[in-house]
Amino acid sequence: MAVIFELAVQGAQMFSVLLLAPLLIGFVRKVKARLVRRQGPSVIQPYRDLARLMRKEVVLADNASWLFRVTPYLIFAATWVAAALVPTFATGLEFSWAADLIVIVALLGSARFFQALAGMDVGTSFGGIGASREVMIASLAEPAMLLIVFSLALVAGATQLSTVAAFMGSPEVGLRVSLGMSLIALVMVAIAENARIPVDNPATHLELTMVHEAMILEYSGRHLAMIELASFLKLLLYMSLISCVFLPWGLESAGAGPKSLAVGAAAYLGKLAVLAILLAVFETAVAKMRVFRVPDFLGAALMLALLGTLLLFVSRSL
Amino acid sequence: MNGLTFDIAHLLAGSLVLISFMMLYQDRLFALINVFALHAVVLALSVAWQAYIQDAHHLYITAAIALVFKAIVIPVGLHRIIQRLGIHRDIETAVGIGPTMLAGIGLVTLSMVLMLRVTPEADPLAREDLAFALSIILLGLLVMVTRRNAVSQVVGFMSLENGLVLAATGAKGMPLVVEISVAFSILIAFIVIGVFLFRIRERFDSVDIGALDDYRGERR
Amino acid sequence: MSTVALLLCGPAALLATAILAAAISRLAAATRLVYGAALFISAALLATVAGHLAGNPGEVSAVTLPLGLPWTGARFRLDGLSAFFLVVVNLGGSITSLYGLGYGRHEATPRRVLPFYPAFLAGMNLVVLANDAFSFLLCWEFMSLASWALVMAHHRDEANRRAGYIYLVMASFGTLALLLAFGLLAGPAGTYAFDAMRTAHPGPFAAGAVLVLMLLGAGSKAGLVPLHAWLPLAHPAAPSHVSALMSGIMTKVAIYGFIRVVFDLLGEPAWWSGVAVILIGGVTAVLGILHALMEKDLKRLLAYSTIENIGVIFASLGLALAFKANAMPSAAALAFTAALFHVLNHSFFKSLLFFGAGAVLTATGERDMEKLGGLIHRLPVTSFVFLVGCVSISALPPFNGFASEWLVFQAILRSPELPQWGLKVIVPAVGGMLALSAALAAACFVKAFGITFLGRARSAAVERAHEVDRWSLAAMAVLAAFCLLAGILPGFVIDGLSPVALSLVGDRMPVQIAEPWLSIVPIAESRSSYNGLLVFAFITISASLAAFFIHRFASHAVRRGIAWGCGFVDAVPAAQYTAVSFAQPIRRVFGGFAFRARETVDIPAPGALEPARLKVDMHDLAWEIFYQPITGAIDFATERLNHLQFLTIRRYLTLVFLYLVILLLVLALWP
Amino acid sequence: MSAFSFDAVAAILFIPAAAAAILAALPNYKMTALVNVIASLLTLLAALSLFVTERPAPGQYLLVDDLNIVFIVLNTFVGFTTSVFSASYIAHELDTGRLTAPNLRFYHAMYQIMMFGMNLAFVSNNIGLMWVAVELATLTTVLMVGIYRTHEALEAAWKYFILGSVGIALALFGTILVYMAAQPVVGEGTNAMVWSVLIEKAARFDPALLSVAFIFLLLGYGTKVGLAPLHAWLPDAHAEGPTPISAVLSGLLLNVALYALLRFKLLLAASPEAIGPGPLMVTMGLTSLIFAAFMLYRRRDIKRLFAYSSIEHMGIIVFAFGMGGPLANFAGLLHMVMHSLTKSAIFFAVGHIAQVKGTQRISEIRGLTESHPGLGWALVIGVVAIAGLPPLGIFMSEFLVVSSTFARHPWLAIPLVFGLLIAFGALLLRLTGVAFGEPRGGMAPVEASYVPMYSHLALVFAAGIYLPAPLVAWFQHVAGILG
Repeated sequence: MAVIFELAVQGAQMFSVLLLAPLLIGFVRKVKARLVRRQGPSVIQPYRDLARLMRKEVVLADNASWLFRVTPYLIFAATWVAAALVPTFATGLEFSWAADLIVIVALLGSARFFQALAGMDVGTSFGGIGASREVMIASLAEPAMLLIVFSLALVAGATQLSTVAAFMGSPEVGLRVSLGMSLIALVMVAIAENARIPVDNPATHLELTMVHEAMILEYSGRHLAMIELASFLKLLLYMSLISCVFLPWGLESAGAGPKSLAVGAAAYLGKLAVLAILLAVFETAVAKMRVFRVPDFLGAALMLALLGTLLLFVSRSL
Repeated sequence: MNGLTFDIAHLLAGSLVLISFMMLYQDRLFALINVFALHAVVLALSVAWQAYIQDAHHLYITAAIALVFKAIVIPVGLHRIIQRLGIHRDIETAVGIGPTMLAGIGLVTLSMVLMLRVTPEADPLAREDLAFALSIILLGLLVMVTRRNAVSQVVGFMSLENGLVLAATGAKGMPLVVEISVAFSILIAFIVIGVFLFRIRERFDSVDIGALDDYRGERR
Repeated sequence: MSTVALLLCGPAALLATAILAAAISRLAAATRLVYGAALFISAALLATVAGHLAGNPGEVSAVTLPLGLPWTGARFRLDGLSAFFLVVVNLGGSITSLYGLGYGRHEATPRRVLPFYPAFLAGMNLVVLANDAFSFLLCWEFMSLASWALVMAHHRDEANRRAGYIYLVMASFGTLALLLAFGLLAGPAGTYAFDAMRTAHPGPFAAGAVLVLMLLGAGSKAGLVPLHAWLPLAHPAAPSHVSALMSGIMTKVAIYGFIRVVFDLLGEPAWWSGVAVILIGGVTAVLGILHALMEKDLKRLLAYSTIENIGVIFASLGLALAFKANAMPSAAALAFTAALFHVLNHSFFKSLLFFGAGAVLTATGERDMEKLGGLIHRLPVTSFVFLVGCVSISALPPFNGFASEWLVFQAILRSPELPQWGLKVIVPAVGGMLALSAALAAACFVKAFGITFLGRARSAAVERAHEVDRWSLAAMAVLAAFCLLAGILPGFVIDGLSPVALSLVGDRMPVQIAEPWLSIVPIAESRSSYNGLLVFAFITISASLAAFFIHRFASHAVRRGIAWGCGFVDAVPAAQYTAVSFAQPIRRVFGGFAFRARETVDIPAPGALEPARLKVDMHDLAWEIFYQPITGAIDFATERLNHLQFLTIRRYLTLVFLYLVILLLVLALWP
Repeated sequence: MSAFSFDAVAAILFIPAAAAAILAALPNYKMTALVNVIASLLTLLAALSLFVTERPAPGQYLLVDDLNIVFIVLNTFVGFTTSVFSASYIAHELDTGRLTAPNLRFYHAMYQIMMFGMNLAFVSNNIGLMWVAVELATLTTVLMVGIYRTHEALEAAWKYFILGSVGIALALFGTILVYMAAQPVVGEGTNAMVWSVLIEKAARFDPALLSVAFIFLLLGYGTKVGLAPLHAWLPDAHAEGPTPISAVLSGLLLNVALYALLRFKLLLAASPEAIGPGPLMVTMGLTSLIFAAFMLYRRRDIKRLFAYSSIEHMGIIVFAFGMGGPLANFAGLLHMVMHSLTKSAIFFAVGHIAQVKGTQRISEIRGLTESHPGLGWALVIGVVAIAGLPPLGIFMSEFLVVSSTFARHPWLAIPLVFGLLIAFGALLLRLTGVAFGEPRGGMAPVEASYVPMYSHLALVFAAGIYLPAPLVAWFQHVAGILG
């Protein structure tokens, strides 16, 4: 009985993230639009876009290979699994132990790997640009991410997200400079990974500075839909990651009753909303930077993360 | 052994050293050869003396060889070679006379020091003779390395070998002395003939000269 | 007949095969015969070891033959460590021989390959079994010699000759270093048997010296920076299946030597030894992969990435040393197991990738990626398995590369418990370096696969290419399967490694097979866990779910058209992104300090017709800092000394004379 | 029994002497090569019979003991194989007209005299006699080096002659000094030159005299060994003489001089206050090793290259004996035997190469493994062996020398290893050029048997893998004698 219930909770999370992701994007876009005094499309516009893409035919370049056609599903699957393993409204889900934070990062890594390959498949210059820049960004973002994981593991003594979240929720954490640094670093990494301003601009084409869009330039129809959905999921994933690690309030263990789970869900939605608004504000406030400033940006994240780790030794005198 | 015999042996050996110094001093070939002839004569005397005091009669042969072969035949031969090669005018020291003499003195002292470390209960005559022989050998080598001309190198070598003979005869009852002196005379004859045949002034050109210019092709 | 004696028959048979091969190498059937024999023998050896492990893994069997050093005899011994490396060697050996059955037929001069190939295999087997210093070094150098002969197989190419030369010089440098190390371990009495060395513990200074010498000796063979210079020259120079052996297996044998001496013979390590090894490992990993990223020769790229993986392994071994020195056996076991696991994994995917490179070479005759591209259409199977290899080596789940690197990171996460501040601070930094190298590896293999197999064909050679023979494909498929299996069922491997860890660091990782759902839990489930099987299952399920959903409810329509590319149409395939241009952003970021890279753009005056040029000059710092000064010094010395060949007789006499006088002076001044 | 065994020793000396006389007299020069081979074979058999027969008591002039029997057998064996090689080599020289029939008779006679001299040097129990024998061997080789009568050959011979004679003189003076040191103790007369007598009473000799004596002997015989800086004659003599002579020079004559040195080292070691021979030998060994290693790089003549490598190896051997101790001495003996075999094999190969390619210039020989596989691979094996790589014999000796040295005096092992590495680099560089790459030079097949060459290499290979127990016991015993 309990097992079935937990499986149900796990399933609920899997599909809720799938459903929530476009909504989150729609919300962010809406907020951004309002911030610049535009009406903006409705919040559910992303669903409409996806549906329309699904209906459209796929236009494939002549020399697109099988890899090009498989990749969208792989990207989607990897991202979805990763997103499903991050605690959103409840910790200790049935399968949460199948992967810890490092695995989740690596899953996103595989998604990126195939995306970069797909970008190079057709053999246009844009694909190459996108791919080469993407891997460059990733090569800096991933170490930063790992160092963040490292300092979290130092504090919580685990890389298992449920444990980390539970620990961060517990009172003995207190306020720590190093944790603040890790938070900033994590935010920077999240921005880079999700191709948001100032690293990349999700809403542009025909710009020599574009990264993510350049890679998926050749995609259309359902393939594009898959990739878009994957990127939505990714944003959701990072937000839930931040919220479950740094704002772990209201998280319940999966064993708890439906009522407390409902509370957890509400709390989760609240956090998402807050983060979405912050993101929107930030994106409207700053300008996109040159591609070759990005390394400095991420280098700063890397340094912050390392600094956080070392500070931790001092503060803990481990 | 009584003092007189000892003194005579000592005198002869010492005068050999002196004559070696005279060789160092010469810078003309003819003069050098003449001095060498003198050297050989004195050697013959000293060998004979040794033969007398050790009454080892075979040593007289050695003395005779020294006298006939080294003091007469070789010098004459060398004279002719020099005339053939037409090098009798050469000033042929590689190092100046002065430094050479200084080096010679240094060498003699060195050999003295070395031999005085020998425990005194060894036969004193042998000891003295050894000291002189060693210095004669070293001086002979010095002549060889400070002279440009093959002929004078030969002379140096022969004086070196005189030192050997002196030592050998000084060693009481040493076997094979005669054989050795004969062997050496033959050796020297070979050298002289070699000089004569190959018209050797100083040296041939070396063979591997081409390798002097390095070849970058095989550099790593 | 003891197990080890049984195992020794294998190398003997291989050597016999080598001699036979030398005799019959003119025959047409020779290729098939030799590789078949090698395959059979390696498989037999593998089976024997497997049987031994299945039966009684802990059991040690030794034998002494009346060969080698007279009073020591040639001693051979089979224990957990050597058994594991025997598995690595013979698994690689048998699969390589399988590949060779097909690939060998394209060999232009089989007479220069066939005799040495079995000898090389035999050498590696014997090194792993040797149990005294003399036999060890003899087999070690024999291995180098055989591989040198294989590198010289295509000797008409000047570059190969140079590679072979540098390789053998570096190899004998390493051997001499090992020789000195063993000299210290053996002591003045000259007890060269490993058993004796094990019991006699050297003093701290001697132990330090031995460690340094081992880093020089084994490190030069494994390719640690800065001793790596020969590796990217020699490995690609050999025929591809030999490159696979050298990169995938021989470097592992070098690591075996390091482990055998430092963990087994040397006794208790000092904590700073851990620091040294960890740092060198981290630097090696990063520099190796950066070099790989800058390469455009496929096989050299692979060779450089070998250097990176060696770095990862050494860093992990260094961690194990540090933990061992601080009496933290469980953590040491974790790091040590991670290292061995990565050894196994690297032997899988590096062999796979070199096989792929070999297939490309046979299909197109090209190693230069700038002349390849679009091969995915021509070589469907090869490209698929190569892709598997790329994913595995890039440490992406659910493949095996990720499993072992994950374990390494878990080991790094235990470093805060170390008492020494130096380690506390260094290990996280090195962890960052390893993460960096992993990410760069992903970048590197995106480039390798993307430029070689994707995009449009860059040369006519590609147009003519067609899929390679079945043997090669079979070999590559087997390796790809291993990569996946080791990735989704890591628990079995880890448990298989536990006896080794137990015998060398005094503890083992918790039993993994017992875990629910076959997930791996290094310390505790609440702390960290990973389940490759589930991740793999989830990805496949959700991917197929999505596919099913789409094909059920969405449109199926597909229209082929010319590439969109924002309306720009690249006229010629040459206009595609090249390997060099792909690496440019990363070169921009790291090139400055890693290679002193300088980019100069000269743009012609407006209206001028000649193209603008981007010129990049990079320097291999290891080469410039370490090797060129040495060769320069040797040149200088030879230059000076060479004059002594051309003196006159008088001058030579002067030498003799002076020497005599000096000696006499010494005597005169003698007390 | 003892009568026969004495015959064995006598035979070793008599056969070459007689053969020399016959060869000198033999009118038909075609026969000479054959006679030469047969004589060498007989000598070898006589030497081997020394193992089975009991040895004569040490006499005033002759002595057979554990130390020299090794040398004798090695000497006669290499002498035999070289004579076989020389037969084919000389035939070719006749065809090309570099040598004439009278030359040939002279050459073979000289060959046997040289063998006689070397054997005499080994069996002599009298330091004076030993000196005479060594010089005899030297002078004969001088004549053979000059046999081609070319400008270079004559110069080489002359250089050899002059430096050799000075060496002779120095060695003689050393011998005289030893006699003088012995004479007060042993008494006048021949006894004071009998080695087996000297070694017993050496403890009571005058140490200062002995020290001076050793210095002269070291320089005198060291000149023959070819230790730097006394080596000057060696490279040219090897390069310009006929190749069989180069083989004999490197493989045997150097050993003869070395053997003499060893005898006197023992004598000196027996007298405690005298100067220790060890440090001197170690210094000279290291000097020669490192010097020769550097000299290897710029060589253009292939025979001169390997001549320098002989200097290098003599350095290693002298170093090993200088280190002393059971391990190092064992290594030294082994190294000496292995070097003789390997180096002579290499010179056989080089001889064939020079004949087919018509040149000795390294730069004009390329791709041998392709144009002449048998020859090329033999050269590769030989160089690999001489460079001290396994699984060949020299690896074992170098292993022992280096490891034992490093355990005892680490700071001595560093320059040793350095020199080894430098030399290896040079040899391999030249080998890569000569054996690999586009074939260049003459392509004509070799019409000569590879048997001597490959038999040597086979022996070296076998020794690297497996040393028979009796041989080991023997070497260990001798190493013990050498202290």
